[in-house]
This record gives sequence, structure tokens and C-alpha cells, in this order.
Amino acid sequence: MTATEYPDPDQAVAGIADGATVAIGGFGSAGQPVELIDALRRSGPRELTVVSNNAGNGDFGLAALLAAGRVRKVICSFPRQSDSYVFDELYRSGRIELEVVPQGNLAERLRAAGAGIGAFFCPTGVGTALAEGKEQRTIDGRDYLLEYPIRADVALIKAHRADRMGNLVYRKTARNFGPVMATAARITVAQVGQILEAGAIDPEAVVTPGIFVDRLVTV
Amino acid sequence: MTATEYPDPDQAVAGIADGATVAIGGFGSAGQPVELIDALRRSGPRELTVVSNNAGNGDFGLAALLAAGRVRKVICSFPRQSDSYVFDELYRSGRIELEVVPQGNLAERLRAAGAGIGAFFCPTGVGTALAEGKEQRTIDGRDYLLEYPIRADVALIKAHRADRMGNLVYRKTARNFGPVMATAARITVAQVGQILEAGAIDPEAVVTPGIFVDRLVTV
Amino acid sequence: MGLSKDELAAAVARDIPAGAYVNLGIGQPTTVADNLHPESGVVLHTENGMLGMGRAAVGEEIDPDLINAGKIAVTEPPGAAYFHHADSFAMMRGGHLDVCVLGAFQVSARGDLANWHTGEPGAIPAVGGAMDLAIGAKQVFVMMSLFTRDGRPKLVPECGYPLTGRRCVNRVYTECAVFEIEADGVRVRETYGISLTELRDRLEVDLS
Amino acid sequence: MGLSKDELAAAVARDIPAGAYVNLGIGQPTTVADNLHPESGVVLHTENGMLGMGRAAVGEEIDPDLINAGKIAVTEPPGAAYFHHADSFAMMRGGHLDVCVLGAFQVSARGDLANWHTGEPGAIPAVGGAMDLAIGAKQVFVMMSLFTRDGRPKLVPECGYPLTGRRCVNRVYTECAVFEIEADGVRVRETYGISLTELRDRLEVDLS
Repeated sequence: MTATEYPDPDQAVAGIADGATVAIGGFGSAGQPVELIDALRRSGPRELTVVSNNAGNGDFGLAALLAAGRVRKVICSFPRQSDSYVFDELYRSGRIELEVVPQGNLAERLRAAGAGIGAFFCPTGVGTALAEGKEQRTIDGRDYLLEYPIRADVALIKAHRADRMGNLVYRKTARNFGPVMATAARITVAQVGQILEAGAIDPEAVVTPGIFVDRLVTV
Repeated sequence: MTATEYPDPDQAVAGIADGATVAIGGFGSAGQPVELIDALRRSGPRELTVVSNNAGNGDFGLAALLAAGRVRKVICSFPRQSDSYVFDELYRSGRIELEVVPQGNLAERLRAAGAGIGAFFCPTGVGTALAEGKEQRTIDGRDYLLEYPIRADVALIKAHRADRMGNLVYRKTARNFGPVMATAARITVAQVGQILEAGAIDPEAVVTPGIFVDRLVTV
Repeated sequence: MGLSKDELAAAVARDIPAGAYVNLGIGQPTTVADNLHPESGVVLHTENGMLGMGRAAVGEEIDPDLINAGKIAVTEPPGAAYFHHADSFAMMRGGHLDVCVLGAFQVSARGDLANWHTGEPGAIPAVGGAMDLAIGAKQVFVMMSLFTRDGRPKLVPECGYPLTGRRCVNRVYTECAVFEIEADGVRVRETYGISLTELRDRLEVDLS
Repeated sequence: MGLSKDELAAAVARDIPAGAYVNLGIGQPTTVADNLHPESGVVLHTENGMLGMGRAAVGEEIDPDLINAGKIAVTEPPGAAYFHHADSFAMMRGGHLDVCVLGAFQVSARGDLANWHTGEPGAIPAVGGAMDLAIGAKQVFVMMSLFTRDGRPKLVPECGYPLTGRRCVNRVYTECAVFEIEADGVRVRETYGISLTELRDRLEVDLS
């Protein structure tokens, strides 16, 4: 169904249940939907599984959500950063679960969820510790591991602009995971700088077509 | 390696060997790289396998290549059209081989080739005649068939404009298979209306980044 | 008695929710578009790479680069978006379309669909996007005449023609009746100028 | 004796062919960029979604939406292109990059790479794009010191650290020598201020 505009982030994230899997866009701070994450933290669901490339920077946005004790598990490629002290402390004290996924698999598994792919054979990680427990197969002389989709209940993403059809464009490398996460979630919430009239975004330059966007909010 | 500009289509398609697999863009006539196909026909390789959505219209472009007896096999989703008489005649007289692939599988198998995916489980075609001989698996209660990549030696595609970095933009629904075929081929040849200076295409609106384009020619 | 083709298209259009993303198959399903009111906000998908597809183009609007899946020239209303074929079919196969409307040779009581191939020896097989459409949308509506020209039913216990997809049809619109394909059987939702008894007589399918 | 870090970066840069598409890993490999001449036409890929990445941004050029994989602000030269993460890693994993330059804890004589995890009990695992980079590029160059601070070799018969990728390294650049990892063993291409005999003494790997 076409996207609905919400007056503020709190209303845009309403209804996310305890235990939900939430995909959160961003690569470090670039593209991180901080206002939506803050609203999610205020709205109070617990025991969340967060799918995101990193596990929070400093004490804002995703890090603040972790600090508030709302997250049971993080699925990410790179939790450890110079300023990931909130996650580090939770992890070392055994208060958060971590699933480390190679960055390309994270992106491709989200894409697979959005594209109806049941599983795919991928060359990344063969012969490494991350191959443990995975089905391996040799195809045309090359070894692959079988990887499964990552589906999310909700995706929180940040885009540059939307039009009223929900079509999105992003800004530079802040695009990163937003477009794939939008396809992988049952409900995609996008915070944008501006919502324009239909027709104001060049149809050739749309990155996320409106079909993948359920809720829009200007921040 | 960055794209090379060629003075004419004949030089742009030089060196395609007998027996090559050639992916040819287009959906019907939209996006069909007619000038490149004509040059390929003039250059003379035989026993080609052509991967394309259709099997030619009228007696130009792809249909003319078939009529010239250069194609051993067509891999496509929809050979039969109101004006596909060249293919129809070759097929009925047993002079061309046909592999029918559902359109979504054609696109996704080309994408898989470009993305390094060894194979993928896909829901299309389960329980149909096109499932014969394919590995089937139930994942999370849904049935899937295992599909393999389609790799091409050469892709011939048509885009609207290029810049000197090889970045491409397309025009409306003529985009169709061009972007995925460009990723699936060892050598991608793009015919474009215009080659612009680097920087003349908005980096946010590039559809095919130059890394997927080897040869460029203005027609 | 029975619905005309136009009335049938209108009946399908009435059941498409406001704001839905919809793919209309080639042929008769295309006529549903003419019965959708712009204020319903229904967004049309065409698998050759466009969302927000407009009506058939006329005169100077015709642009060979802007066509639908049936290769008919169409228009680009404000708010459209273009994408490549893999993205377009990912959209479809990933279950993002709300409704897909397809024609059919036959539909079985279990919702199996046969609409791509007559299976005749001389026929050139051509599947196009039919199998992807059949399994992709949240709801698959079939639009067809209930009987062949020589009077044989097309809603059948088992499809005789080669299948396009298994258990994928949710609803069948015909000139005589609308059928819901449910887990426990076929339910007649509406009839047009024919009684349920008469339908039961003419079909070999259990109807409730 | 031996190459300085700057000289090592310059040595790697000299071996990158004109017009190549290249990904430079986080840390030391990044310094290769400063040694690439613009006229070589080398195009840099950053896995967070950009081709044609420019140099580090300074002053008012700094834009938090325009960063590299190390989360350092960079610039956008003419001819750049942005794409999303799945497309970016498809590009890498599909074998489209000509060269990838990575740092390493260890490289084995067979070309196994260990650069993502020390395996220490307290360490928080974080793989990022390392495993994708290791298997994706047509050629993988490693840039590292040949010995640890306490003098143990990092080019080894078998990696002791957890692997990033198997048999994926083609060439190893160190301050002492450049090594080619070939199907039949390790070949020393160049030495810097050290003799082949001395290298053989200090490494447990057969060298030719």
C-alpha cells in the first residue's frame, strides 16, 4: 500500500512490538536514522533484535538504544569501533548477544529477503570460522557457503528526499544499507529531509521506489 | 579497466569468437542495441548462444542476426511474438535451439553471475514443466528450485548516455536488461546516444557504474 | 445474462483496494486499468521496469522507450519510477505487489494456474513473466471466461494444460461468477445471471 | 635498509595498472592512494557505496554523508557514482575489481589471509568487509610489515590467527621484500636491503 505521512517520528515508529527484528540503516553515522531510533527508544519495545552494519557510535542514536537496555541481540558486520563503548561494555558483561556477519553477506541476505530468494550460495567466508555450521558446496570448481535471508519486521532508514508516492533518493554514501533494508522489512519507516510533490523526483533517479516505503516522516 | 571509446560499432564488437555467449539487451525493441547487433552480424562469428528476453522482432537487429544463421541457441523468456517470424521459422525447422527461462529467473541468473553468487533458491516455476531436472528444496515451509548463474562472454547493450568514466544512464523502460547484463559479461559493449565529460552525469543518478562497461560507442 | 467484458473489468477494479500496488497481466487484465479511478491511488507495476505506469499513449505521446509488458506504448504520470529487470522481478517475487491480475486457460480447485502454454506439439513455448507473476503477488486474481468456446469449464478439478504455478490463485473472476479459492475448497462469492445449482451442474468442482 | 612506509606505499602504487578499479583496505593500504598519479586513471572503490572516490576531505569539504570505509570524510571528483551496499558488494564479490590492497596479521605460503581477528578471548569479533574483499578482487595485494614487533615472521607456513580467506592472496608487499604467491610456492620478486639467504633464514617458508 502507498506510503503514509506521519507528523513526527514518535507516531512514525508506533506499534513496534517487543521482540521485533529491526533493521537500522547507516554506516557509522552516515545514513543513521537518529531521530527514528530516538523515537523507538522512547516508545519502549524491549528484547529487540537489531540488524545494522555497526553497533552504535558515541552515546546517541543506536548506541543510546543499546544503553537503554532495549536490545537483546545485534546482527552486524563491525561492532567494534573507536567509539563503540556502549556496545563494548554490554558485550563484555554478557548483556547483549552478537552475530557477526560479513558485510557483503549482511547486504546480500537483506536483498535476498526482499527479492524472494530462499537461500543462496556465496563465496565469502569459506574456510573461516564464520563457515562453521554452514552448508558448503562446490559449484563449477569453486567453494560456496549457503546463506539465508535476513527478514526484518521493521526497517528504520534515512533518505535525503521523498515524494508523496514514497519514492526516495539518498545523499552520497549515506545511501549504504537503506535501499536493501527497505526491501527486507514488512514495514519500512523512512525519515527524510523533505517530502516533495509527486513528479518532483526524476523517475530515472529514484533509488527506492515507493512500493518499499510504508511510513514517511520529515525531520 | 576503465572503458575504451570506439569510433564505430564494427570496431566495438571486434574479437567476438565463434561459439561465444552473447547477452543482448532489450525488451522487444526498447533498449535493443540494433547497431551493435548489426555490427556483430557483419563481423561474422558463428555458433553463438544469445541470451535475450525475446528472440527478435521483424527482420532487423536480433532477428537479422538469427536470419544470417549465426546463432546456435537462444536463451530467452518469450520467443513467440506477433512479429517473431524469423525465429519461428528457424525453430520449427529445427535449425535453432531454444531454452525458455522465466523472465525473473533470466534477470536474477544474470545478476547472480555478476554478483558472484554460485546458485540460488527461487520460488518461480515450482511444480511446473520448467522445474524438471532442477534441485528442489523446502525452506521455511516454502518450495524453491535451485537456479544457476548465466554468464556471458560479451554483453551488447544500449544506454541513453555515458560519461568518459563509462557510467551509464538509460531512458525509461529501455533500461530493462542492460544493467544486469553489463554485470554478467566478461566484456560489456554499450552503444549510447552521447558520451559526456566526466562529471556531466549526476553521481546519484548513475545506473550502471563504469566498472561494468568495457567498450563505448556513440551511434 | 452474465457480465460483459467491460463489466467484468469493472468488477475486478472494484475489488482492488485504494493505494494498492498492482500488476495487470497482458490481454484482458489490462482493461482493468480503465476502470480504476485516479483518486483510488492504485499504482501500476509493469515488469519491464516501471512503477506508476500511466494509460496507453496516443499520438505524439508515443515513445518507443516507454512501453508496458505487452509492448504497448504508455505514459509516465508524475511520481513514476524506473528500475532494471532484476530489481523489477525482485519486487514481484519478493511479495511486494498487493495484487496481480492474470488471464488463464484453466484454474484448478486448489488454485493451480495454467496460462502459459497449451502444450500442443507445434506450439513454441514462451513463458515471459507468467511464472514469476503467479508466485509473487500477495493476491493473485484470475480473470477469464468460465467456459471455453465449445462449452468446457475452465475452473477444473485438475489442470490439463501445463501449470504456470501451484496453489497460487486466490480469486477467479468470470462472466458467470466470482470464485474464492480457499484452503478448504472453492466458494462462490457472487453469481451473475446463473444460479448456484446451475453452476454446480456445469462444473466438476465442489462449490460452497 | 628496508623500505619506509611511504616507500612501501609507492611500491604498491607502481604495480597498479593504469585504469584499474581498486579497493584500498582500511589503515596502511589507504596510503597507496597518495602515490597514485591522477593521469594513471586508477578508479577507487569504497565498499560503502562509491566508485571514483577522491582524496581525504579537508576543512569545508568535510561532509558527514561522504565517507570511506574507514569512516574518513573524502571528496567526490567528477565521474563518481554512488550505489547501495548490496550493489557495492556484488561489484566486489562478482570479481569486477582489478586489485584490492589489504593489511594482514599473517599470510600463509598458500595465500591464506588472516587479518580480521586476533582470536584472543577478550576481543570483540568484527569482520566488516574483510572476508568479501579477500575473495572478490581479481588480484589481492597484501601490505604488511614482514615481522611482528617481537620479530616473528608474518609470512608463515600456516596461519595461526583465524582466517579471513583461503588461498586468496596473490602478492605480499613488505619493507624487506615483495613476494609472489604462486601455485607452486612463494617466489621473491624483489628484496630491499636484505639478501635472499637472510630472508630464507628468518622465514619458515620455502622461497624461490
